[in-house]
Amino acid sequence: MVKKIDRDATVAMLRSVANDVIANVDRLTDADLATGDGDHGIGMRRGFEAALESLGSKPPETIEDAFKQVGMAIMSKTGGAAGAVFGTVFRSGAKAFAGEDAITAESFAAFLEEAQAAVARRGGVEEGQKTMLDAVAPAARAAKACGGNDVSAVIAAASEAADKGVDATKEMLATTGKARSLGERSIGHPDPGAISISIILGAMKNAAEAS
Amino acid sequence: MVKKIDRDATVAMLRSVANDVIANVDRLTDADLATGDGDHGIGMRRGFEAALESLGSKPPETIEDAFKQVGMAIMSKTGGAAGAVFGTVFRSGAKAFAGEDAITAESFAAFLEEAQAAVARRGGVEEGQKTMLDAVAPAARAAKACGGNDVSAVIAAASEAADKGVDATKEMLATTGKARSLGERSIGHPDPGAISISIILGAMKNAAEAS
Amino acid sequence: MSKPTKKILNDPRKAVSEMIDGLVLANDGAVVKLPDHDAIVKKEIPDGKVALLIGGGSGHEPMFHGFVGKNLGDGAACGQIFAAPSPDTIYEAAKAVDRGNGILFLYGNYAGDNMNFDIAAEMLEDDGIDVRTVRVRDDVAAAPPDRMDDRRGIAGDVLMIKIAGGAAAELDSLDEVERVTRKAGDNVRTMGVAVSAGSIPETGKLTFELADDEIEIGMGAHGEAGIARQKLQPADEITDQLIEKILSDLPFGKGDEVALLINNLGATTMMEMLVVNRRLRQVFDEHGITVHRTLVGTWLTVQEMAGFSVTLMKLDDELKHYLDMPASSVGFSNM
Amino acid sequence: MSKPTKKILNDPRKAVSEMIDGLVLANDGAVVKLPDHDAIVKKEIPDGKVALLIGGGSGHEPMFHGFVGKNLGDGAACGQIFAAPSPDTIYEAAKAVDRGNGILFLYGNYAGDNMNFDIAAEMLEDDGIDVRTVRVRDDVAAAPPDRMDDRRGIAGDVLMIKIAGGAAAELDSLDEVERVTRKAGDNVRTMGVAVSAGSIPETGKLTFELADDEIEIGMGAHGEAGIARQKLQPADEITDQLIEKILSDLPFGKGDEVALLINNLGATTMMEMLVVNRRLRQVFDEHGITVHRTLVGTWLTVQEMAGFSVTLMKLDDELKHYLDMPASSVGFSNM
Ligand SMILES: Nc1ncnc2c1ncn2[C@@H]1O[C@H](COP(=O)(O)OP(=O)(O)O)[C@@H](O)[C@H]1O
Ligand SMILES: Nc1ncnc2c1ncn2[C@@H]1O[C@H](COP(=O)(O)OP(=O)(O)O)[C@@H](O)[C@H]1O
Ligand SMILES: [Mg+2]
Ligand SMILES: [Mg+2]
Ligand SMILES: [Mg+2]
Ligand SMILES: [Mg+2]
Repeated sequence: MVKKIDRDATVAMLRSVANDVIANVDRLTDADLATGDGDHGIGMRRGFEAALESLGSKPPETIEDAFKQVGMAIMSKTGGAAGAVFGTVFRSGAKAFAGEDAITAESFAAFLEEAQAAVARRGGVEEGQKTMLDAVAPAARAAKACGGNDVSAVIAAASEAADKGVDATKEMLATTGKARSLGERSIGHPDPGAISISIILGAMKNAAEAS
Repeated sequence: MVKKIDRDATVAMLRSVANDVIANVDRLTDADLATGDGDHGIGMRRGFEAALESLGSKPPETIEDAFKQVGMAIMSKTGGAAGAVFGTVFRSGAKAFAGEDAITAESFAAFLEEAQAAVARRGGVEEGQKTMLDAVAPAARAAKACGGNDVSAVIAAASEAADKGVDATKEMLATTGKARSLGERSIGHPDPGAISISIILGAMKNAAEAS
Repeated sequence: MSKPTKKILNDPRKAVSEMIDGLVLANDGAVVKLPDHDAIVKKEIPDGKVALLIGGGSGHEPMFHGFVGKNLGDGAACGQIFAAPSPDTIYEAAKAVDRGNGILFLYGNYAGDNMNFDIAAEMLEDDGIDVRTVRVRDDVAAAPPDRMDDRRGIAGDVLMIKIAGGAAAELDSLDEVERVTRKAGDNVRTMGVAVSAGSIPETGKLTFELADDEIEIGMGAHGEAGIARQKLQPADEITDQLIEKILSDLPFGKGDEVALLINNLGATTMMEMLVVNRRLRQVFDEHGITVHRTLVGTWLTVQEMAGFSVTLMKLDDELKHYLDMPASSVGFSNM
Repeated sequence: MSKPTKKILNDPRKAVSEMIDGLVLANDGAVVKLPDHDAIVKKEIPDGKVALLIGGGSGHEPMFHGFVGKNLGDGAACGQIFAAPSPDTIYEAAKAVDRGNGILFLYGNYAGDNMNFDIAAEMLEDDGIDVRTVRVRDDVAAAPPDRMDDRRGIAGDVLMIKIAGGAAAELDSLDEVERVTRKAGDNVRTMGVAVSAGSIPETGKLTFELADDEIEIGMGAHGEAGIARQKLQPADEITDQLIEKILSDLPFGKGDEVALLINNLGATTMMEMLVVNRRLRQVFDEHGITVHRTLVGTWLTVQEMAGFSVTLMKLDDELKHYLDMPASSVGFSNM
């Protein structure tokens, strides 16, 4: 059981998130080729390379800063829909860690809730529209439902829920973003952004378990 | 032995020339693809379709007219280098038949000589530059050398010489027209315009023998 | 997956930045690039001018950044290939074109562009700058007329930028520039057809697959699905299919005067587009529609995609005035 | 032989005639087609004007017939695809643009064009009309400098027509128009590279074959062979290869002011051409060459061929004056 993830472990966790996203660029490209314009992989790579660069060149003083830096890097380097929504996840979600010197079970759940609300606002989307929100929202609910003070359990629950969320997007009809045009033809394909959320939470889970 | 080809037989001969050229469009296309821009076949088809149309809509009164009409049709519908030089062959060559009511061995040889001179002038070419002149010129010489008064023998001699001329163009380096750019790479390929001359004389030979 | 077209580039990951350097140079001194952002700004923008900022993903050259110029955009914020620019790039570009009389944002209606431009607009409003937004939503294939907000912006961009650029050059108030631009937007409709796909250099993958005898009607400007995948047909039949959908959408009808734009998505020959133009005019004659002005060319591309789109804008005297103003930029041949 | 690109046409044998109908309509009333010939003539040509007649094979759209317009050609004689127009078409077009002050023929140096235009010129001289001929021979890949007459005319056509059009609009004597146009011709050099072939619709066959990793340097505008077939290389290396040959040919050097034109042969993206532009400027900087004016776009195409060419023209004040005159036509975006 892991109660807290301190600042250095958080930075390490965010680095491994970035590395995992970057390692999955082809998977994300192929997913976006099936439903969108094929740039999600390279966009996420640009964003998370910039995040690594930012964490390296300006070591964050707090956990909030670490998430904010990652969010700023994504927001300014990814571009497209993903830049705005993934930037928002980290930038807005960061507030949950304000003043805290470690990630706890509670603050991690708050991070996901904050992210969910901010993405829904920014993207003008609800659940069921086949976006990354369909991975973020169930993850946020699972984290809250998990409760307790084992942060690694909370992250694991969120990760598992996000994976299921990805599966669920396969059955959804896209009504926003570039996949919208596919109409019925979007069914059967998972949402690329949701896959990215599952990669991100999966990397966090592994990092938390290792800490 | 055939001494004369009268007006009606001339028109029939010119029709069969046109039909043979049209039937060989793909061969001419492929030859021009190898050394030029690939339009020689369709250009010759346009010209000789117009020639057929002209012979049909305005039956020529004389042999000279028949050749002139064909020349005019080619000149105005073929376009490109071929339009000018094949139009010239028939238009300038027609003079050899002025005032005659049938093609004779002598006038046919004169037709080819006239054509050779006019093409050399219009095209600014000499023999050996890998053009249709390299079929016309040997044909003109063979016709003259053949002599006698068997017009079909004269045409046959010309046709045979033209065929050999085509073969000879394979070894030549193109120095005019679109094939010029190929330089050494033009060697090995026959000249498309020379092939057209051999088709034309071959059709004339067959028509003369049948008459 | 079939091979994408060969491209003459250096490092594909640097393609956008090298392209922007080349574009700035192609403007022969009339524009500058912002030091730390992929944004292009006109050198001479008069004080007090209503500023026009355009932008969007790259890879559609000459759209958008090729339309910064005389009586056109004052600046453009450029994203990576097929990706909206980031809020900070948009923000900096907006600051650079701002002359104290407000800024009009004009861009295509895509989730990515909307979010990024909105974030920048919020930042600018925090600075006390008046920002208005008009989103081009001309693609009739993308959604039915009762869901205009779900429509994508495609080649209608060209006419919109032309008119907004003219209006922003002549009119003194942001309200007025916005009004004219919205009117243009309300009256423009586009639909396209793709005959082969384009690819993003960095992935090297075609964004979709079409069989040798297939076309896609209503294809979007990033390879988004259209409304029908069908066999290749004669030009007149394809043209009829596109124009019937366009005409009935606004609808356009007897007595209307229009601007017509036929846009090459990349690899289509002008010969094909002119053959299409011939058929369009026959249809217009049947419907009593007259063409005030025709544009046939390459303005909004999708990399090496082959295909074209047809755009119609219904004109009144005001729109005609701004459409007819002289303009020049790299994308308008600069002649 | 691999498959040619799908094209959106009706009967391929009618493509040129339908294209011309569409082109005339795209001019929005500024030009007419001659009744029985594939020729396009400006409606308003002032009496006493020196006439400029351009022309050549079709299939290169917008070249040539897309450059009849304001301060450009007065008329164009159009051939079939890749085939020079016939003498009668040229003759009728010439008669239609003649305003009693002589005619300049301006076209690319090809055996077919030379013969057909010469025959027409002889016919016109029989009618007592003064005809002068300038042949564009800008392709440095076609022959060494001591055999200028063996050089083909390629994208230099664009700058030549622009300058001849301006000169013919302003100058009163055919001698003078001819002199200016010849000067432009003496100072223009072009070289291109093909990355894939085009096809003639009526044959459906690509005019040459290139392997997936091959390019051809110096390719002609009808698929005529170039000077080297080589592996695809980074843009900067290809650019260097082209520009070195161009610069050393005239030669261009320190202190020269030039017009630069990067022409899309058909299916190349503008992104690629802008990346090339970036490299060209680095080379010019090294050589002390300044660019007065840049044009990057699609002017002389070879159907769906992918590739581009680089044209440089050394300018003096007179050439600059005519190059900078406003002009408009379908091929110059008409904006
Ligand atoms: N309106 C939206 N709200 C939330 N997420 C969105 C929205 N539109 C798109 N997305 C997410 O963005 C992903 C696409 O990202 P990406 O391909 O990088 O951007 P783009 O769609 O601009 O090419 C989608 O898979 C989806 O998860
Ligand atoms: N200067 C010339 N003089 C005589 N014949 C020529 C000349 N140039 C080309 N030709 C002939 O024309 C033929 C090509 O005809 P065609 O392909 O129809 O015209 P183009 O070369 O204009 O495409 C060549 O094969 C050659 O025989
Ligand atoms: Mg995408
Ligand atoms: Mg040919
Ligand atoms: Mg995108
Ligand atoms: Mg030809």
